[in-house]
This record gives sequence, structure tokens and C-alpha cells, in this order.
Amino acid sequence: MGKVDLDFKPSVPVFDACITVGRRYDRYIRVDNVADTLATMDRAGVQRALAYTPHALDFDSVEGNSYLMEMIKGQPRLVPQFAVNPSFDDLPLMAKSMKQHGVRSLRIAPKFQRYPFREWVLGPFFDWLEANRTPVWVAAEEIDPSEFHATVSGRPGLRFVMSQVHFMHETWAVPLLMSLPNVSIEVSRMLQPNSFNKLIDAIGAERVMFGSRFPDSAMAPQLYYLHRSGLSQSQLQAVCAGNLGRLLGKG
Amino acid sequence: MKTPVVDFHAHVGRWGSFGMADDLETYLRVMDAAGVDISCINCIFYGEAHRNLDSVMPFVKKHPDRFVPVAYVTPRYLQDAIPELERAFGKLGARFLKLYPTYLGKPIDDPSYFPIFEWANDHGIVIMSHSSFFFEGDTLTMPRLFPALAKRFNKVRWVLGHSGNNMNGQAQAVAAARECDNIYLETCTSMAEAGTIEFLVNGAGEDRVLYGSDMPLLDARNQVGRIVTADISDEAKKKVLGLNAIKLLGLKNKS
Amino acid sequence: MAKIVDTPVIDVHAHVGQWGAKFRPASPKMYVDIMDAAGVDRMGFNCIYFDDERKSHNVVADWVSKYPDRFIGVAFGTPRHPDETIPELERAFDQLGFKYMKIYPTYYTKPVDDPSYDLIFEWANSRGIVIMCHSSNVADWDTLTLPTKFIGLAKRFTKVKWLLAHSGNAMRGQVLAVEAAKQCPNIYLEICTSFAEAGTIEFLVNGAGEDRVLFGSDIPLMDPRYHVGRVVTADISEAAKQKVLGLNAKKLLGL
Amino acid sequence: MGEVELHFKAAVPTFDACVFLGRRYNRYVRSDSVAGIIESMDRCGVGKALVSHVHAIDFDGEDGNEVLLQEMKGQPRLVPQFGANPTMDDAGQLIAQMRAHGVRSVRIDPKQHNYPFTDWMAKGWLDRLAKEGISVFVAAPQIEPDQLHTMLRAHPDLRVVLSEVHYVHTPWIFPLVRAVPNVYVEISRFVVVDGPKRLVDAMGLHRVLFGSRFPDSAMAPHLYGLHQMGFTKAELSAICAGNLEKLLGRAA
Repeated sequence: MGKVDLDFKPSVPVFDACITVGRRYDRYIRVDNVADTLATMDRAGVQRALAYTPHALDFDSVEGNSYLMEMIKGQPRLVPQFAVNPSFDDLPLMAKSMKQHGVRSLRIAPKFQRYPFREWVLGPFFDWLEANRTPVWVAAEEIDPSEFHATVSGRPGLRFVMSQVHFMHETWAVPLLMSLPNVSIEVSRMLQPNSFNKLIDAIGAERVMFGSRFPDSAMAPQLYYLHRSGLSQSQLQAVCAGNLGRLLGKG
Repeated sequence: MKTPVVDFHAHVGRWGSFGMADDLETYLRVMDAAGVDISCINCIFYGEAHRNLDSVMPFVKKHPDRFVPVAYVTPRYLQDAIPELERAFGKLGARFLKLYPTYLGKPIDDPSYFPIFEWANDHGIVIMSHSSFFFEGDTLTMPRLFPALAKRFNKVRWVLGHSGNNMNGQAQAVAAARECDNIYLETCTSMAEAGTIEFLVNGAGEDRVLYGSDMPLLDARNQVGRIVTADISDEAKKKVLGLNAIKLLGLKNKS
Repeated sequence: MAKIVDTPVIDVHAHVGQWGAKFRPASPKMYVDIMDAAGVDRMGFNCIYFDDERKSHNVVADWVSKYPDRFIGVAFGTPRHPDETIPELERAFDQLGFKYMKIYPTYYTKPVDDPSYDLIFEWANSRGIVIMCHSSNVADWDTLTLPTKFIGLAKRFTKVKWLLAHSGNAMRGQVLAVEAAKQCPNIYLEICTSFAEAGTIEFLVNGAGEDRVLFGSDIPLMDPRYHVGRVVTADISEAAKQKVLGLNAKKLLGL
Repeated sequence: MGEVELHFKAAVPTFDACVFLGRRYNRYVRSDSVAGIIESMDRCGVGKALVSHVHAIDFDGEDGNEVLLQEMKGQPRLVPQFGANPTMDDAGQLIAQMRAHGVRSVRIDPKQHNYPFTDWMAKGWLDRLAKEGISVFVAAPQIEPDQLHTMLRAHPDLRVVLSEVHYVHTPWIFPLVRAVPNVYVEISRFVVVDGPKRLVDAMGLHRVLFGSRFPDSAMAPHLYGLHQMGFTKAELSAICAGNLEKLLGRAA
């Protein structure tokens, strides 16, 4: 008989490194408001979550980020992440808004927003990030691996988090992480057999962060998988919350 | 030459992902430079229906003589749609309704739209929908879907935004307008093949073509340029630029 | 709080055969270690990588022989070589002891209701066999295994029990899969997918009923721990969780 | 009341940097002849136009360029531009042909012709064109921006005119024109708000060129828009003709 836990809750504090809030312009999603998001976190045993709104990437960072702040206002468990389009946005204005709202991380979408991920496009943005010690999230599907590798290897002072890494990306994502010590991974789509063990064997636990990409995936299942992967308690703590807390705390 | 110019197709809401801002000062400066009196503005980016018109209203409140509010709803959240229509037309003075099936991912004649069409028909309002038929397969808003709707919901005046977009779509749009006298064609597009305005005016008649720009994505000066430099009569130019819109929307003609 | 139970957990959707691009090395021992960590009792796997049923069945039988109390053989059938198919299916079920079969129209590149599949379906119907088939509708183009295509098949081949792998894959496919299960008592839904939107398990169980949803993982593409996690953390009753995890499969497959 | 000009004509000498001649193999266009081009030019006061033949792009440079020269013979207002493909066309022969007919620019289409725009593909070919002072025109959708950036850096003597820049290219067009001095922008599809003005602000006056991509868009509206943009007459003259004249007049 199989041994399963029908009422699973995580055994460590959890800080989800990837959720979204807000309706989408192109499709219906089952959870699009803050109240239901918090209820899901309660059920899943997740204390805090780093949240962005797709509106800020699909349409516009200024309006999307303010939409985000309006939705999560007064909810300390939802930690805002702003989206930025470095080829268009006014960076000083962005900095001001981040400071005002205590925002400690950004998310970019180079392929969708159609700018080359290259120093000649992003140089000033990178200087600004470095000065502000701001980590940047980017979904794996938004990355051209060679371009990303070439550019990031020239910027060891920056911190990147590769997010939503699907098994389609595994062939290049793990070598990329091994080669670039300033890149971390958010594991919402790492569903392959033994993926956490293989990942931690390859790069250690310090750069691995739990995330769910809720509501495009359910929030709790990946925590169940993590808890059944034979990690030490300290590794589990680091992956579920510690690494993300440390990354956002820098600065 | 002074003549009323009404921009039937304009937006608010930033689209920084593709380099589009919507600040009021630039908006007015470009309208002035282009000779545009009034812009009919909508916002289509938000799932919550009220947020769209709420983004529009500050422009209207600040310059009620320059901006006309346009409602937007989607059947994806039908529970919001009818109350929003009541609010938009009953309280906020919206002059017509914009629809964008591309974001819904379903065709304009999908039954999920019907409660909205019925409401519009009962109130005899104007609906502008995106329309496009670039290539075989671009079917969600192909102009040839509209005649059946125009016949079924015959109290609605239907405006085909972009008139089908490129030449393939324009041919269908003109055929639709010929078939139904409650179908109108709006001109803006970034395709803009030579001869487009002439084709629309000669095909659908000069009374049923409406100037639009897609501001603040596209510059109104270029889009006005498409009308004034077209090989059509001065009378037709004036109708397309503003007189038709004034009549259709019941605006005051200040001339 | 935690509630550890001993309950049958049967993974009905698994594959063997190396797929170097995704997962290597795969070995019976590694599968069993992962099953133990996940709390999975038994696993039914097939091999679809060879366009040759005999070779597929030999690979599967070899793995089953390593852990016969943990592994269940699943046959594979494709119409591409029709003269080989039925004899090979007979060998799989009669001599090798396989319990159900898998078909994969995506590799065959024809829809599941293509007449060339009838040969297999007629044979399966005569024996009352369970057929698991990929099912998916993630976008408009994705129609080969559209869940609603199974309604016609389930009504024609009433003795077959149809198991829709992935339950249509993304949300739009899930809606169709639930519709198919509602219309036909001999349609069952299997849960694994890498889309896995929040609320999927709840939607399937509430829609199709808790007796017709089955746990599967798609190993070696995905890890059973994740998909067990989707079931045990879903907002459904404990009885429903146990049915989905294994009781339904036990009954369906006569284990 | 809106103030508009119902009978517009260009106020400065105008040289359209992007016009196409010829019937298409895959679709109907409303104007496909020399007479059609001239008529459109006359309507809005365009003096000259730089013309490529679609056959040279869609099928073959040698054939298409020859048809171009035949069809526009005796029309001094039309200035020929050759279609070219570095993977097919011998640089020596091409340059000889161009010299013979006074052709000062080529149009390339790397994506349509399936080659990467890189040095290992085209270095020698581009070096010879650059030495000859020939400018290279390429449509923005036809090129990988990062490849273009690399090549502009590697070939400082080469002048590249990016045509048909659309709003979807805004994310990289501004960084590109700031980063390299040897790229020009033709504005036929950059009809975004303040488009030409923003380009002039980013790259200076002398690398922005009026073009229409006639007949895929009408010729006059771009010119009308430019005239309402608030440029001085000198600026307008540079954009409408002067910059292109200078570019094509570069010495070998």
C-alpha cells in the first residue's frame, strides 16, 4: 500500500517566489483576486508570496505595477515584485516608485517585449541594477540561452533568478546555472523525476527557490514533492523561504 | 481649411511593452497639430470592466470638449458587463461601445456576446469592434461575420474598426457595408496600402466612412494625412473627417 | 494536521524506454525508489517510442519482470502497420499479462476518430479493454485528441473503457474532458499535465465525479511526487483523494 | 474646429527613400507600374523616388534589377536601387553593374533569403560595397537586431538604412541608433506618436529619411504627417530629401 499524507502541510516556513495576481486580457483564470490567493496560501501552508501582475508585462509596467499595489494593499503577506521594460521605462521614476513601495525585485520579459538581451541595449539598466542591488526575475521562455549566458557572464555583480523553468528548458538551464554563479532558479515547473536532488547536486541548495507560479499552477503540490525529496531540514528551509528572503534582503 | 475633425478610434491606457505612453499633454499637442477637435477614447486592457472606463474618465473630465468617453466590456466576465453598460451609458455619458474579440479568443458572433448585443440593440447604441482579415485563418473579426449580426441586431449601428485592416479585409468590409446600411467603416491601420481611403469611400459611400487614428499608438497627423491626401472630393473628406461621426453619435456641430 | 494513510496508490500513466533528451538513465530500480518516496504502490507503464508494437511490448515486459508486484504492463497499438497490430496485442494481453493499452494519435498524426483506428477499437471492444489515449486541447490548432472526439467513440465502442490521459491538458481542454465524461459513463479522466492550473483536480472531480478520475504522473517526464501532491493537497474529500489515488484504478483495471 | 489642409503638397523638395515597383507573385497591389508611381508622386509633390523592383527581392537579383532598369528607363525622377544577396551575387560583377547604371544603393533581405547577417557569411562582400560607398538598405523585420548591431560595429565605413521600422521594433531601435553612428532610419512604418521627432532626438537630424514604402502604404500621408511635426524648414528639407541625397552621393 502507498503511504501518502492526505492533509499535507509543509514542515518549514514557506515564501513562494513566484505568484501572479490580477485578471488576464486573453483568458479566464480560476483565481484572480487577493482574497482567494490568501485563502490558497492558508490551505497550502504558505506564509508569504512574491507577487507580480501579468498586466505589467503584457501591457505596461507603470500601470500594471500600480494595479498590483492597489490589489495587494494592506496585505503584508503578499510581497510586490515590479515588472520593468528597460528599453522603454523611465528608470529614475521606476526607482522612486520601488522605494515608495519597498519593492526589492524586478521581472523582465525580453523575448515578449522584443529587445535583444545585450549589453548595448541594457547597459544603463544593468548599471542601475548594480547600484541598487536589485535582483531580476526572468522566465526561462523569455531567454535565449546563448545570449543570456554571454551577457550575464559579463555582469557578475548582478543577481538573476530564472523562473518557470520547464522540462523543455532543462537541457540548457542546468549547465547555465552551473556556469553562472549569479543566477538562481525558481522551481515551479521543475517536475522531472528527482529534479531537486539533481539540481542541488549540481549547484547546491543556496540558489534554488520554491515558487508555484500560482494560479497557472496549483500552489501546494510542488511543496509536497520537495518534502518527499530527502532534503535535509536546513536545505528544505533554504529552498522554501531562506534563499528568497536573503536575496530580497540584500541592499 | 476649418472643418470638424472627430477621431473615432483612440485609446487610453499605457502600452509600454511596445513603447506607447498616454500622457494627456502629448495627446492634446498631437491632436492640435493634426487638427483634431474631438477624440473618442476607450481602454481595453483590464479584465474588470469598470477599470477601463475609469481610466478614460479623467481625460474626459479635464477636457470635456475634446474627449468623448467610449465604453468597453467583455463577455468573459458577463456578470460585470451589463451593470457596466448601465453605468457607462446611464451615468458617465459614454457615446458608444468598443469590443475586442481578439482578447476574448472567440469570434464576434460567438453566442457569449449576445446578451451584450441584446442590451445594445434595446438601447440603439453604436458598437465599434476590431475587424481584421489579414490572411486565411484570421477569422475572429473578419468583416464578413458582421452582416448577420447587423441584420439580427438591427438597431445597433456597427462600426468596423480598421475596416478589415489590409486589402484582403477591406474587400470584405466594403461588401459588408453594401449589404447592411447599419454598418460603418473606420479607417485607421498601420498597414495603409495606397488607395485604401479611395477604395472604402467609393465602395461603402462617403457617408459611411469614419476617420480614426488608433492614438496614442499611431500618430493622428499621419492618419489625418491619409484622408486629406486621398483622391476623393473635398465634401467626402469633410464627411469622413468629422461630419459623419457627428451625425452618427449625435454630437454638436460647432461649425 | 498531517494524516498519513496506507491506501492503494496506482500510477496509471507512466512510460519506459530511454528518452535521453529528458531523462537518462532510467532504470527499474530508480522508478521503484521514486515510487517509494512518493508513496506509490504500483505503476502501469507503456512504451510508445518505437513504431513497432512488438519491440514496445518486449521493453515493457522486461521492466515488469524486475518488479512484478510493483509494475503493470501496458500495451501499445498504432494503425500504421495494421497487419502486425492485432496479433501483437493478443500476445501482450494473453501471454505477457498486460492489463490495458495506450494509443498515441499525436505520433500517428491523425485524429483519434480516424477510421484507421477502428481495427484496434473493434478488437478492444470485443474484449472490454481499457484504452488510455492522450487527450489535449491547449490551443485552437490542438485538435487530434480533442476530448469531445471521445464521445462519439465511447458511444460506438461501448464495451471499451476510455481513459483520457491529461484530461485535455490545459483548462480549455479540461472543460471538454468533463463534458465528455458527463455524457458517457465509460469515459474516465487521468490527471497528469505540466500545465496544472490551480483548481484542476477540484474541477475534474466535481465535474466528472470522484469515481472517474485517476492519478497518473507521466514519469519519466514528470515526477510522481508532484502529481501525488496535486491530489492530496486538492480541496476535495479524503474519500475522493483515496479514490483518485488508487481505488478507482484498482476497480477499473481489476487488480 | 479642426484646421486641416485638404489640398496638400510638399513644401520642400522631396525624395522618397522607399518605393517598390512591380506586380507581386502572391497578391494584388493597387499600383504596380512606373506610371502609378509617378502619378502618386505628382499628387503630393514628391520630386524623386528611390525604387526597388519586387522581383529582385522575391526571386532573383540579376533578373529583377534588369527589369527595374528596363521599366524605369527615361524616367529621371526614379532612382534605381538594386536587390542583392551576398550569398548569390558576386560583389565584383554587382559593383560593375551598379557603376554602369549609376546605382548607389542595394536592398538586402537576410531572413527571406535565409542567411545570417554575419561576417563569416558576408564580410568580403560588405567590405567591397563599403569601399565603393554603396549604402545597404534592409527592412527591420528582415534582420536580427543583435546581428545588425555587431555588423555595424565591425564595419564602421558601411552605411545601413533600416527601413520599415514598425512600432513593434521600438524596444531595440532607440538603443541601436544611440549605440552606432552608421545606421540610418527610413520612417515609412514608424507612424507612432511623434515618431520622426523621437528619432531625431535620439540620433540627430542627418540619419532620418522620409520614405513611404509605396504602394504598400500610401505616399502622401507620411509626408503630410512630417509637415505637421513641428520641424523647421531646414530640418524638413534634410529629412525629406537632403539626407538621402548626401547618402547616395557618398564618394567611392
